Amino acid sequence: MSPLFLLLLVVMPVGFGLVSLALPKRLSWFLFFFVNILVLGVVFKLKSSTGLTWDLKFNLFSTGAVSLKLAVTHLGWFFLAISSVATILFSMFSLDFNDRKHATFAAPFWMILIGATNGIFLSQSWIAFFFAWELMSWTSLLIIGHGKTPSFKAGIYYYALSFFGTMAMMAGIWLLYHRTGSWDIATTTLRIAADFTTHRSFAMTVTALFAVGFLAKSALFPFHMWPQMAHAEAPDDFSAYLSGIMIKYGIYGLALFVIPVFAMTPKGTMKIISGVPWPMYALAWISAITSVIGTVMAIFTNDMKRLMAWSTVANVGYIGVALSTNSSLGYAAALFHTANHMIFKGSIFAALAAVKFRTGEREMHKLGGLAYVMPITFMTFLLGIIAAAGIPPLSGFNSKWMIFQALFEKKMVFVATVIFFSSTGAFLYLFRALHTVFLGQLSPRFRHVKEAPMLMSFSMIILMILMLIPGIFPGTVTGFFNNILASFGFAPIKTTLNSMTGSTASINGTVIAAVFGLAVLIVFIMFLLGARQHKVAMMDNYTCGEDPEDWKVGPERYHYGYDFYQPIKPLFAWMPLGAVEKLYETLRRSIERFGNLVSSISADGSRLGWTFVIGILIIIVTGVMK
Amino acid sequence: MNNTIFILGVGAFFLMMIGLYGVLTNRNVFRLILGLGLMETGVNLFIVGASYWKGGKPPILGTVFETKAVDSYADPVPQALVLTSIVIGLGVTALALALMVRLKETTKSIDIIETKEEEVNE
Amino acid sequence: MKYSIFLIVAPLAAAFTIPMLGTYLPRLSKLIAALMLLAGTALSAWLLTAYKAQTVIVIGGWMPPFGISLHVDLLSLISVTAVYGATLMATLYQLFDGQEKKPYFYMLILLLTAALNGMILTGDLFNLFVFMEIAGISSYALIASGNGAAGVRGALKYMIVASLASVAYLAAIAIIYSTAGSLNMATVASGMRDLNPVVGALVVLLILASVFTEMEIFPFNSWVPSAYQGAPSSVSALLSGAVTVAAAYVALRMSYIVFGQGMGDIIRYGKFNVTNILFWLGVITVITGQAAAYAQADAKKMLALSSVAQMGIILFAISIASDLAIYGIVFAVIAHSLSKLLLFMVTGKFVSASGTSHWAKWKGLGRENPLSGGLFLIGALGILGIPLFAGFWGKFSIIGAAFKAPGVSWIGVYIILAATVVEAVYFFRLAHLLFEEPETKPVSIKSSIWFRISTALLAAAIIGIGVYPAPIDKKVRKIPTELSSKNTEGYISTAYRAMGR
Amino acid sequence: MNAHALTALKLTGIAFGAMSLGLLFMGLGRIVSARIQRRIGPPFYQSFIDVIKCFTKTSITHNFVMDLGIIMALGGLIATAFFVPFANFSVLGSSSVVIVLYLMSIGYLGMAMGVSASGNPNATIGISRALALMLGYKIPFVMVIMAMILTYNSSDLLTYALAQNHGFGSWHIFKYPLGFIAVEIAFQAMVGEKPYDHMIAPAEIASGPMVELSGKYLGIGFLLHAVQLYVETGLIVNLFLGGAQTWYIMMVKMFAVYFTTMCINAVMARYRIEQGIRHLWIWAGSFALLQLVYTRIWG
Repeated sequence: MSPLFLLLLVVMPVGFGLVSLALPKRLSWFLFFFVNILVLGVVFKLKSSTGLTWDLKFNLFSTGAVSLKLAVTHLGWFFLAISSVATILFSMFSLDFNDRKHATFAAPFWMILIGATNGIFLSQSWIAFFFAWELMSWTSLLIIGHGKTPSFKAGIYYYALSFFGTMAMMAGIWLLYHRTGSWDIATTTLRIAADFTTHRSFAMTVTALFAVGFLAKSALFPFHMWPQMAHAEAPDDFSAYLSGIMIKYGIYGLALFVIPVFAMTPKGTMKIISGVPWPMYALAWISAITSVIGTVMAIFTNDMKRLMAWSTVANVGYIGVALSTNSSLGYAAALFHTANHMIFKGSIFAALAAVKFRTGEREMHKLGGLAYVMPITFMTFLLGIIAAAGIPPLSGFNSKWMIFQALFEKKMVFVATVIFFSSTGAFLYLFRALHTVFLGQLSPRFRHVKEAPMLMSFSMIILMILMLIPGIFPGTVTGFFNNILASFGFAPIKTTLNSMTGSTASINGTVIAAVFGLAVLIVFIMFLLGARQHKVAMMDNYTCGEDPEDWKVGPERYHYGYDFYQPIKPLFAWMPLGAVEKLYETLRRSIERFGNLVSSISADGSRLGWTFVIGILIIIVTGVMK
Repeated sequence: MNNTIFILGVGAFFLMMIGLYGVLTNRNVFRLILGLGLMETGVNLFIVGASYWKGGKPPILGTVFETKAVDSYADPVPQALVLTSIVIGLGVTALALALMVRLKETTKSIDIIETKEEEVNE
Repeated sequence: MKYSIFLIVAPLAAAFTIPMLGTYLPRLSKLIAALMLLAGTALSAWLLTAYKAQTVIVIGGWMPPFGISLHVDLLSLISVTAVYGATLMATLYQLFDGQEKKPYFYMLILLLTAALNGMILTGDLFNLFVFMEIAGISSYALIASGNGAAGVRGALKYMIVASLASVAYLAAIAIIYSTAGSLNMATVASGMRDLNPVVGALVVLLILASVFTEMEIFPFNSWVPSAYQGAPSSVSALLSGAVTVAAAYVALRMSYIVFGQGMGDIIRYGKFNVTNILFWLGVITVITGQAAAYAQADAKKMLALSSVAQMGIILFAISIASDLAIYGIVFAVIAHSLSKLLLFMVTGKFVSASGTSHWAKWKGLGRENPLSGGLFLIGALGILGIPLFAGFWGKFSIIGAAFKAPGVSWIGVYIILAATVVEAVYFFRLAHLLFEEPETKPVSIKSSIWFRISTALLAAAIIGIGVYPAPIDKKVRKIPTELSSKNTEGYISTAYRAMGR
Repeated sequence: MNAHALTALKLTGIAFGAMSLGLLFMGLGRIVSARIQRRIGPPFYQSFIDVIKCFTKTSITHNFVMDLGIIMALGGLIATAFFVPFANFSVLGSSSVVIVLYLMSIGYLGMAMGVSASGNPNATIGISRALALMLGYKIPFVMVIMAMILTYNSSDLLTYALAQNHGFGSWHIFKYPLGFIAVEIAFQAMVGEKPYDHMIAPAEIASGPMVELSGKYLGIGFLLHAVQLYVETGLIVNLFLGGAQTWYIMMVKMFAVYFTTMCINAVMARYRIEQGIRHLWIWAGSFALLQLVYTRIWG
């Protein structure tokens, strides 16, 4: 296997993207799909070539060589594989989604973004990582904005937070380089872990800087508000990618650098709380808070994409909690949930995109009853929310179960309680979305809505299968973990094709699925044995034969969807939700006010002399200052 | 310290300060230009003063002063500097006045403060 | 290297032919201006490639320190090339895409070029003053050459502040001359440390005040927004792409050679810490510049204030004074020059097409004219220091240098990094607005073939340096050694050798 | 006969056993409330009659989602019942409490889906209340379970049951007294009896989820409640009341739990929904939290 394939994974999508800037929209979407097939092919060809390295060193600074190093690691390949599998489905979905009416100019940038994604997962030097990271940032901003003013407002919010994190990361990279003289990720990780004994504050600073970068990208507290804007306003087909894959970069970063650093830190150098170093315990609570915020906000949101974005925030919270347990079980759980979330949230967003494609509505209470006209979309959404709620026998349960096992192992029961709260809250908002969009009364406006187009339906069917497989056979995904765990010095986890062993119990996905199947079969037979049922139109009962129209009650008004959880709203009134947003807004406004102040000085010609005099004073003051 | 140098120095300083005061307190372009002119004069005076020494002769060989010793000459460089600076000052002032006239023509005022949204240049 | 003198003399000579020819043969005079700049660019580029070692060029047979000498080193040649290139681009833009201008306009441009090159190459403090004044006068006139009151007012504002600066500079010269007895930079440099610290501090104060005025450092930059806004776009591009290059060069030369006798140490006069001044003013300028740019509704003012912020970063880097910082400065100056040229040229197109420089009214302009919109985006990415674009290497090395430097410069880095976020927001805000769906159909922009060629060249340069910085790197790597105080081949020793000492 | 088929047969038996036991409890429960209200009440087999009758009547449906949801609901709950040990016996060998907690949800989800596909707002309101209430009772319940997981380092229900087989004193009701109180309160809400019967709320929202169900759909609705009773009382018995060695003691203990609930149900009025959740959080929650803190620090 030639190392040039690694470069190809990055350069090829970028190149195709640049070429397709000049192509007509429709063609560029085909090219997009084509590129993804190629990427998937190359990724799976790379499967067995761990350690394959492509390195470009060039002397740039007087201080040393810059290295752009790409290599296949176990962790990187895992992320690469799941993301390219998901991407190809999303791209197949997009192919039909971007018809004449819906097409955006996103395809070229999306291709570049895929190149950047591959770059992030392949990078073994911080410079290469940073290059790919930045390339990903601004291309994704352009896609999220996609020429719409509200979308861009959301996108720039995302970008500002993300760029803030990127800048922190840049500082961290330099600090690392000055300390270790290397851009290499693995080397620096080892060195910085060792530094915790000798240069404690330095090591903390570096780790914190990287953590800020990764937290910002993965939307953990206090950066949790960007997904609800960006995911909601992005192109509908891109939201799946955004929520499925892009939010995982931060997770990848945490798993790549921050967590291994703490895991490798010599014992006794840091205060241990509940079996983990205190910064990780802090991360656990940050993640737990994130998941609670995500959950509560999702419960009271009326916009379906925004709701799912908050749900993504909550799920990232679970992943963060899992990572913070600093154990092989937790690390594996985080990876598992990452993979599952990629698929189930991807399919949820795909289903919502299909809904929006057919109806053009985003506010849930205006929809309703679409299950009766879009059954495949409905089934995708249903399986998606079952997986998201962590109900067996779908994939989400297995990873959530593993997260709990990791928490039990470290006796982090309070965090576990908080996570369980979010997990229960998930039923509330997920069911709300299911009901309000797909169940209840079908509005006459949407009576003639058709099922999503063929390719869209096809990719959704595959997504459904992908949600079922890890649920029934968790080993299909967990089988990859032991190599990854070993590469970071974690003990392996016990897992077979159908079962997983945790700290307090073991489960067998196949048995659960079989038992569930049996139970459903029993009930189905009972159902068949019962007397016949006949179909009745929905508005034909309950009003005892009266025509509901006489009371001015049409299906829309008969659909209970708006302000669904109003009765329990007072329960959450005490929570300072939105405080961070307010803080950011205040900050933004202060910058603007300060800027206006500064420019007002120069606008007024009569102050010109004064500025000069004040300037001289400032020079004097700064000159004599220590 | 020599009396003359003292007087020159203080004079230069005060000229500069008067000029600066003018620049700081006015928004009328003409007065601003006047203030700048005063400052420039002050600083020129300062340069000339800096090269003064009592009994220094004009640095010109074979003239009416008939001094042969180079030691007794006043330093010629500052004078050259001042000449240059005066010329430059003249140029700047002339340009400034021309700009002022343009300003008066276009806005009917010689106030430096922006009064309204102004037209823009491509 | 002896041809370096032509870098100053030739444009000066060409400038004075224009008023003579201009009345009768306006087209020829414009052609002369363009050809002159092209030749200058070629000459400076050739000199750059042929460069071997620092040289002092004695002018008029008067040996330094009495006569005026030119001092040619790698950094100055790079700066001169940048100035020429920028001027050429701006002139071509004005010639083919701007409003019709009288031949005098091109005379002023040539004059400005000559003055800027003089500022960069001269080895004499008073000569520097003269060139600064010439540059000043020609820029006032250029700024005022825009139609309407905005240009005149901008020019007047610039003139007032710059006159104060020149008074300060003259006063400093008087003090230096009366104490050190010479105005040759090398001589002054070796004498500066022996001065009474108070006098030394006073000199530094006055010179810095005037240099900062040219370099657009807060709060000496109160003229910047009005001047940039009022000037024709080609002139704004010149101010940003050429004048700042020269100003940054002068600031660097002053700090390292005249005040510091070679780069490296903290420059101190008694209790007066010059490095500290550079550091804090740099940081303050970045903060104020980015915040003010964020608050601007006028695109040209916004770009002007962004230049201010970039100069702040460069000043900050000057204060660090390490090899890596110099490296960063050169990259940052070049990237800034290229990107700002591109941005102002494209912005000029937008302004003339839409009739306003309020960017909020430019919705959809880029969607209608994807080429211009894309160029704006490339320029913005170049300024921002996004990897794979020219600005990255500069910003990246400056940050690295600051982290390596002892003392508190790491505070400044964090501030600058935070301010960069603001910068990203206002650039992307505008870059994306250009591609947003407008309510009414936006006007389409007509551009000449020269506009396309020159912007394409600029964009290619921005991306080229970003992707493949090695050619520039090869040159730039020698600069820190040249500026280093430890190096016996440094500026002062070269100058002294020329003096025969 | 191969082992898998045997297991399937056993499980089928458990399914029908659970349904019958639940129906029996429902009948007895009706008698209990009737006696408290000084009525005679129906015979104990009334629920069986009801269900059989329901299954023999023709019924109406609106769409396939309704059928799907109702089948999924009962199927999910029966699958949960398989995991609850009955008299120290679990067919599947393992009975992780986490599976029980999550698998139970598929029953709720199915029911919710089925009834909201009926398009009646009252049903949906009922479901929204049920889900909201879930937020109230699940948290205390889980906290108590976590206390047990801390003690035994196992999340297997069978482990807990077996650990209490050493006489009356080894019952968890004494080991985790605060936890038991918390779970008792939560249980009231879990089975949806007063003061937490927001979901049904007959006078308010016309029996909520049941409003559109007829014929076999309603029958399955009854069975749902029956299996739910089996699962939840079984959980409590296994968690706190010492499990059971024999099947009749198990049944008696399970009924005892249900009996308490019915007694409380008969004398209480209904909370408002947010009052109910707040009450659960404050009372059950704080007891559970105290129990968890105690166990975490000293347990």
